[in-house]
Amino acid sequence: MQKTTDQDLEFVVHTIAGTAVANEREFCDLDAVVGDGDFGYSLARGFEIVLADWETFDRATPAAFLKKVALVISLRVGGTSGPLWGTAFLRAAAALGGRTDLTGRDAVAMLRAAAEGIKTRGRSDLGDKTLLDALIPMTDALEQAVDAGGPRSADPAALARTAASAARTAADATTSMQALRGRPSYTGERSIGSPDAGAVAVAVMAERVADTWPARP
Amino acid sequence: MQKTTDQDLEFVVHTIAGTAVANEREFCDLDAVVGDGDFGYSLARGFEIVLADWETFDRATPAAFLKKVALVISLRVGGTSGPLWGTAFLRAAAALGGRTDLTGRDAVAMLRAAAEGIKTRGRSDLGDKTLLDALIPMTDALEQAVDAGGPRSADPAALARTAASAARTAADATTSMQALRGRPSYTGERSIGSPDAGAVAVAVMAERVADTWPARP
Amino acid sequence: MKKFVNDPKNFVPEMLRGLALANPDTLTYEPRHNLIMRAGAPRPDKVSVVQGSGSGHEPAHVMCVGKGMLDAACPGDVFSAPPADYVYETVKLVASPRGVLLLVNNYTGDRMAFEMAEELAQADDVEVRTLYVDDDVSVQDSTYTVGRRGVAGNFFVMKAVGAAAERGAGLDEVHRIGEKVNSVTRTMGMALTACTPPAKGSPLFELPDDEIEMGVGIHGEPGRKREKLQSADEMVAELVTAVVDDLPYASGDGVALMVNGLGGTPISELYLVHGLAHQQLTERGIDIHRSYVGEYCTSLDMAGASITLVRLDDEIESLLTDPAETPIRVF
Amino acid sequence: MKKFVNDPKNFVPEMLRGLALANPDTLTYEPRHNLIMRAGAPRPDKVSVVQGSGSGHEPAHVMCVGKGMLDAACPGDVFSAPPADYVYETVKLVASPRGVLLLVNNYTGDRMAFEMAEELAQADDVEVRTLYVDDDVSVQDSTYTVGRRGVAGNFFVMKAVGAAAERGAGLDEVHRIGEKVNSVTRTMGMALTACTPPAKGSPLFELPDDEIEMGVGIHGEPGRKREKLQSADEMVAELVTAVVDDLPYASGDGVALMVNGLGGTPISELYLVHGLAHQQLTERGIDIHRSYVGEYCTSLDMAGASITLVRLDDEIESLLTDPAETPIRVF
Ligand SMILES: Nc1ncnc2c1ncn2[C@@H]1O[C@H](COP(=O)(O)OP(=O)(O)O)[C@@H](O)[C@H]1O
Ligand SMILES: Nc1ncnc2c1ncn2[C@@H]1O[C@H](COP(=O)(O)OP(=O)(O)O)[C@@H](O)[C@H]1O
Ligand SMILES: [Mg+2]
Ligand SMILES: [Mg+2]
Ligand SMILES: [Mg+2]
Ligand SMILES: [Mg+2]
Repeated sequence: MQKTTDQDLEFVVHTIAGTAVANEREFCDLDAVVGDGDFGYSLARGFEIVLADWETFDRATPAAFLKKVALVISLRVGGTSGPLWGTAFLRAAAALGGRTDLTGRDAVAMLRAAAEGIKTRGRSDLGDKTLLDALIPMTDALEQAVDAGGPRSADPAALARTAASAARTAADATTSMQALRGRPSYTGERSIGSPDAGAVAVAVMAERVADTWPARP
Repeated sequence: MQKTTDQDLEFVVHTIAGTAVANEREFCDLDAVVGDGDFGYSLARGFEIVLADWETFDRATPAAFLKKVALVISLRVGGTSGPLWGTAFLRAAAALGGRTDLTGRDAVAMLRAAAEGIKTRGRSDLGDKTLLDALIPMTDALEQAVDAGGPRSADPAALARTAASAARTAADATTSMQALRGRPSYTGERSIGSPDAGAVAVAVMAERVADTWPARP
Repeated sequence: MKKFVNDPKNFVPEMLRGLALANPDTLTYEPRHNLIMRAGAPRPDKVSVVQGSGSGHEPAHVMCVGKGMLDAACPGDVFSAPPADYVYETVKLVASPRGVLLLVNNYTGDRMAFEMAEELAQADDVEVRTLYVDDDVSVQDSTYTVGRRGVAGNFFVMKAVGAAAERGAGLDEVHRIGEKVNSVTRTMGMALTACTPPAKGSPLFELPDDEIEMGVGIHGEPGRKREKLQSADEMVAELVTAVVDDLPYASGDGVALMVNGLGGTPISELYLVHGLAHQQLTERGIDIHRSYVGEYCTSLDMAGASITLVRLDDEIESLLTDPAETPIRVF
Repeated sequence: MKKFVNDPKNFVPEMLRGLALANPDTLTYEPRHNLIMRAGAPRPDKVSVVQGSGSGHEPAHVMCVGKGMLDAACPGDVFSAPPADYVYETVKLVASPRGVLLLVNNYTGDRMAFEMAEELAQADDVEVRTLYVDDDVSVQDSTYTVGRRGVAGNFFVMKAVGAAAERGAGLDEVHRIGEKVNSVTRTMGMALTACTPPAKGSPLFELPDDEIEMGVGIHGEPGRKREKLQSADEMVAELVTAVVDDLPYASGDGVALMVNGLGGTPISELYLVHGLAHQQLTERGIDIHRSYVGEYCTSLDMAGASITLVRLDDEIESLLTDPAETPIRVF
């Protein structure tokens, strides 16, 4: 199994941050349908700081790096997203421990830990119509592909594409769900008929990672 | 010269009152262009009371009758219109003195006195873009027709039509004027381009009198 | 029309009834003449202060009745001066042996109603004086109009006059103070949207999404000119400049600064405007002693704001500092 | 977007700066963490009371800082819970030896930020307790959500808790009072229009001219259901019924009644609503001891209103009656 380098981890985090900043309005509009329209704004303000502070982050280990990112997000981002995304990055960091040479399995472990962290912080689970409904199916698909072995499992670009496709399908599928957590849940059945903003954001970020993987530095 | 009876005076006042009530919205809309949109409302609320109290008014003389109408309007109608229209009716009453058999000349005298009263109360004059700019030309036209003698001057229906036409022409002509008094004057040159609400009301009332004269009781 | 309203003809009486029910110990509502009185008025030891005007400017003036402010307010219908009769009845009800001061915003309709009422009351031997408020700087050329309008600056006249009356000043003195405050008070307003009178049921004018009305009064009429929507900084600069240049207010002047909301603008924006105005005035060397931010004199649900300055001296400042208790300011 | 705004990202800081400039003697603004503090806080002899939440609800909560109310408010951006860091810094700044009470409206984001801050502060040996306000009756089924939302009823919790702290009560006692007030407070709101967050620049949803949103919170989201616009009488009846049936409030209960404007509805309409609500409650035998009419907790420029009831006992009524001085209530 080919190893991903820390460079790849940095690339993924940088892409997530850039995507959040670039899609501020789209993510706000998604949140405006049955939420309060600030999701894109909150994410963008946080990941803006991540990008601004990028060069200053501790890079002793991948985990140390992720922890710094997590701290910026969880302490400096408002709304529900700050604590949730901050926790996600923090748990991903913890899942790595001291390891430096990261593999596809590490990616799965990080995503799994992130999802578990969000579940705990948000008192939420799969099926509540949140970003978990994109994050968990995406992680499942990635894990399957990694476990399957074979040439595709060894190609990070192919793995990224697999993850992105799964995330998109799952995010689209949130449209027919009723929100049981977060602000949209206050509208009851009216939350059915539009996708969850957080889930779509996960899909857009995963797609961006897959799209730009071949051209990464 | 044929005499108009008190019945005719009552008919004219009743028609004015009825027209004010029936055109509440139109008169408000006219006032909304560069004013505050309450002209029709104020007039309607006052003339509504005039109609409701109609049977109770003193009818000892035409002047006494007009005075009662004036009192209701000037004390019970708000806005600029209450004092202005109240004064107009009061001055019209005063112009009649104790006379009972009214002529075309009396009509002219009443309208003239009403206009003078409005000028004094409102510190306004012809050319200020107010109801005076319909009332005074209408009075002039009526006076000319009455003075001219001949068969038309002896026919009250024809006189009413003459007055109505003059009022309409004059009211339409206020469109190109700039308001120098009343609320529209605060907008300066922007008052040019729409007719004065008060002037149009005078025209509409005069037209209604002319239209229904033949069928009056 | 998106409003809380039953029959629009009952809009004002229903509002006044709600106001009286909310303040049972301090206010009385007299439905026959549409008036709100301070409980216990008139007091024989105190000049009574009355303000009337059209409705739609709330909290002005019915919600300014109370200790240290008005003894009564006689509102007309929305944007319509009260009938003279109502003013006359109000004056009779609050007639104090020390006299009655009538505060009137300078509009033709209001002037006429109050003049008629004053004549009627004087015939009854009530001592009455009338004071006209005309703080609006947007009406430039007074030879072509009935003069300047009274707008949000009337708050300061009410407050100073109310405090003086509460302290026991006589009618002449109270009148002098009112004239003085009015003479050093200037206001300029602007609208982001039109307002909707309940009886009309639709906005008084159409304003595109990127345009504003500069130089508006408080009756929902269009302003002096229509302009493009700009940044808060730029719009505030236009208001501040119009006010400052008018009196003019000069470097070294101590002032009260009011940022008044016209009804539809939230208080968050008003405080933002206040911060910008404060900075611009400070840069001009004008010293802000007191700030007033909120809704003082509105145009129904119009979005927009006005800026008022009062040049302070010790007497005015002390009167503004006196306590007052009104429905909008009591816990 | 028709608003007074410069760069939308600076909307909240510019508002806070304007607020502090308007109240130089009583408030301090700490730009680094976006917080408004009472001058002189913390007082060693007094529990400090802090409320945080998203912005856009003004006067809640930054304009409720002052004597007898809050010692500090830490607002987030518009409709966004403050970052945990800001809450933590606020707690440190007002840490009194008698402890700190955190008031939080019950939303996921706010809960999480305050939980994190509480943990951090406790690690610093600051005595902290947290109280969640959840008065909104429109959120019916709490098993499917994080529970009820905190809306305008939070005013009464702030007021009672602030008065108790001012009187010198200890942290447990202040917390007990807050819990009690919250347990007898219920609110129901409705929107006539959507609101426009400065950063979004357009209304959060489209509402046709003849429709309303019933059961809205304070973040501009759609409500529980969309209904046809009705007369004020009918809409007030729907709000009153939802509130009364929930606790429920019974004939003979003495209550405080609040009619809260959501930002775009003028106070004239709020008093009209108050009159109707007062009558409907009186017909049910409910006794209104105190009335609160105005803007207490808004959704930016949303037109609409909420109705809140608090069931009073002697303790609560006495605390509500205590004086308080905040930016919005001082002359
Ligand atoms: N309890 C929760 N658990 C997991 N995810 C949640 C939870 N609540 C909200 N979310 C996610 O967060 C997104 C909204 O984020 P944001 O707009 O920052 O929150 P808010 O404005 O409601 O505070 C939702 O679309 C959803 O994906
Ligand atoms: N000073 C004045 N003299 C004569 N007529 C006037 C004067 N001011 C206003 N008007 C007339 O009154 C009309 C407006 O009446 P109304 O709406 O009741 O007044 P407002 O709302 O301005 O108090 C104007 O269209 C004009 O015809
Ligand atoms: Mg949101
Ligand atoms: Mg008018
Ligand atoms: Mg008017
Ligand atoms: Mg939010």
